Amino acid sequence: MATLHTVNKSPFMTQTLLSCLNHAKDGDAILMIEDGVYGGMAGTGLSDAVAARTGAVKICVLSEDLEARGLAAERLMEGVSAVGYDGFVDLVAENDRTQNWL
Amino acid sequence: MATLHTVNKSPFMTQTLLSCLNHAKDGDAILMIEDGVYGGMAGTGLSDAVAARTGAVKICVLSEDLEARGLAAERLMEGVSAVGYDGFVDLVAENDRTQNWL
Amino acid sequence: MSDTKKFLYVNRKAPYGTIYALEALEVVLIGAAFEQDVELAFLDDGVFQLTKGQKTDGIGMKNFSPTFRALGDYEVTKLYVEKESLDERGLTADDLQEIMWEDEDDDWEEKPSIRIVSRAEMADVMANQDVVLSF
Amino acid sequence: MSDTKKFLYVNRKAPYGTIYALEALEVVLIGAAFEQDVELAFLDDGVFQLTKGQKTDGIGMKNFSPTFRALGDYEVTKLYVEKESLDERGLTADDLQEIMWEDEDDDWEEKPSIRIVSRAEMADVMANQDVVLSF
Amino acid sequence: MKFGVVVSEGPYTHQAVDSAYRFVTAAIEKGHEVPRVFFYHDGVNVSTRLSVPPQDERNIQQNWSALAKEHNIDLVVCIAAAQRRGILDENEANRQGKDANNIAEGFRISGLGQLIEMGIQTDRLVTFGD
Amino acid sequence: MKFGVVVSEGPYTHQAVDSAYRFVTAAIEKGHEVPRVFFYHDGVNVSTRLSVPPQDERNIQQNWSALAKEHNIDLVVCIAAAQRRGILDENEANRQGKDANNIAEGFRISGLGQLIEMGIQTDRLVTFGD
Repeated sequence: MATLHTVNKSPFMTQTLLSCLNHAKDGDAILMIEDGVYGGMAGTGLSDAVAARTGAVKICVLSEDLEARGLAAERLMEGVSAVGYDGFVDLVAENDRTQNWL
Repeated sequence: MATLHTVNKSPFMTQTLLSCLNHAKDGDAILMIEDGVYGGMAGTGLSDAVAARTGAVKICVLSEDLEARGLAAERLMEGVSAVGYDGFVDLVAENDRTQNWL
Repeated sequence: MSDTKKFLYVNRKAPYGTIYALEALEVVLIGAAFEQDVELAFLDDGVFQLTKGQKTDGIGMKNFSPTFRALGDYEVTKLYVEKESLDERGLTADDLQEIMWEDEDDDWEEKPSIRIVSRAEMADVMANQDVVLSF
Repeated sequence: MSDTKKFLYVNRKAPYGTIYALEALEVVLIGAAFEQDVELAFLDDGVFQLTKGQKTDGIGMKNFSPTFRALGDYEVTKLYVEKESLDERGLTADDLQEIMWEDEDDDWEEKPSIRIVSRAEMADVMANQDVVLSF
Repeated sequence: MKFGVVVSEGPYTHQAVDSAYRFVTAAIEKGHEVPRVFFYHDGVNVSTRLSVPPQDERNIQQNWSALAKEHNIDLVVCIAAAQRRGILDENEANRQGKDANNIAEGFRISGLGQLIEMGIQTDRLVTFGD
Repeated sequence: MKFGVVVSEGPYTHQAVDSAYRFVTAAIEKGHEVPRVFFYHDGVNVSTRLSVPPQDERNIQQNWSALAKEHNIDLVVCIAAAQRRGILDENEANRQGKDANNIAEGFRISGLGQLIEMGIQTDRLVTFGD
């Protein structure tokens, strides 16, 4: 009984990603989309907070949004993977519910 | 040559107030309006950051917005004062420019 | 899957600055007619929706906070409020409205609808749903 | 007051997630015709607007980042970018587009429009304006 | 599987409705069903047929109308949210004494009950908003 | 003093346009002039005459139209932002081949130059947005 969480806001401007990380349970998945994809970058002021959960929670970013913003997949931190819209659909189907952190 | 800064977002959800505090100069004024008024409350996780600037910067909250949200003026931290829309107008006129932190 | 689903309405935004809190409440009221299991979660700035003493004359908007007190009549009786969110904002349970419901299975005794929960308990509430609607 | 005013366009939001960055650029382009002193400030998530290599085919939106390179033709040649904002986001000047302008007073030499400034310098830029437009 | 989708923000201003469009397209391509998309909050503004985006940009309303027609998706616009924001169909315009309506083909105005019903009748619900 | 005002968010969804209304009213009461209000981004949606808010709520469009009439305020709606979002006057509707228009009395559609001009001609500029 796992949950897919989506986060669509920049973690540098809002508390949304942190709140999501604080409520996601082990075995859940988090997908960063839209301006949320910045949360997956390595070497930022927030990387440590995300890295602390990459073991217990599956953390992904939407590759189309990453590419639009000029960020190569190599910029992602270890333990964070890029998926396309088809992967987004699979994540929704695989998890029992979706919680969108707006 | 002073600036009036306005902040209309909750400091618990966004970085806007912090960014404004980081750029306001001594002698400037900051007016918190709309959801921004929560930034003037005493005893919150952010009160210290605001209190650190109350000497050098004039910090006000819009009383109509404070009242709407059920917060009595007594909840404001020391050094932060409530003004009405007429006070808002005066602040705009008294300062040389207005910068709205959206 | 049973005929009844568990619906959670997640409220994370302050009232009045944006319309989400008001329009969320409109969904809750309509949804009550569908006889599903309904719970409300208030965390982050959502806890500000429940403060008492809201007076909106000065901003020309409708004060919708009394509607929360009517939720009991719609059999919406579980309003989870996160303690950590209150703490960070310098709020306590005393700053929130009293919202009661009458328990027909317990001689119509009045009981509080607001339940202050820890962040870990809130995560449990969230993980125990069929449908999560976020506002 | 002189006939010419100093206009600052403040960009604090990332591109594509919302339209503010694009519609700010539309104001800058129109404003250039008015022969005012124009400067642009990029801080907080606004610095993301200037990253190179943006490819928007996958999201079906127009890539407007090349427009920044045309600003020099409109005599918009001062793009202040805050170093602290870059640092916090793990970005360096190398991650940003090269944006040049030709200085007609200096034998049309190509000069960079982007000026990386400290937070304190950004505060000085902001305090030196007649009109501040925020996006 | 059956997916229900909620769109909570307006066109062009937020990416939410673009993300929703691509998600729905991808879901259908993978063999899932998307019987209904519900437009709430500023999402109702997606349904105006009076929008005239620049020629080099996507036409969000037309893309949704076309997708709905091709895959038989029920595009429901919340009536309460629509009234506040000035989205009307012919019936509503008449009923409210307004001299014009602006809803596009493929969208229909209905109540919030359609959102709850979608939550009950689908296997997953995904919201795109701000 | 002369104040210019920019409204950047839509009606009902964000408080910005309500704050702007109260600010303009207070400024005029104190003897200042507000020659123009410029509606940009989703702010253009304030100008639709098709809005039907609940009877116990404020009517934002009507309040602005009345205020503008009383104090001779030029309410300018940005044409580029309006076209994307489906706000049209009669001329624009004809020019774009649309069968309806929706702009309310007291608002006029014009270019972004009006925003710059307002910045040049007023003593202070205040933006209400998100």
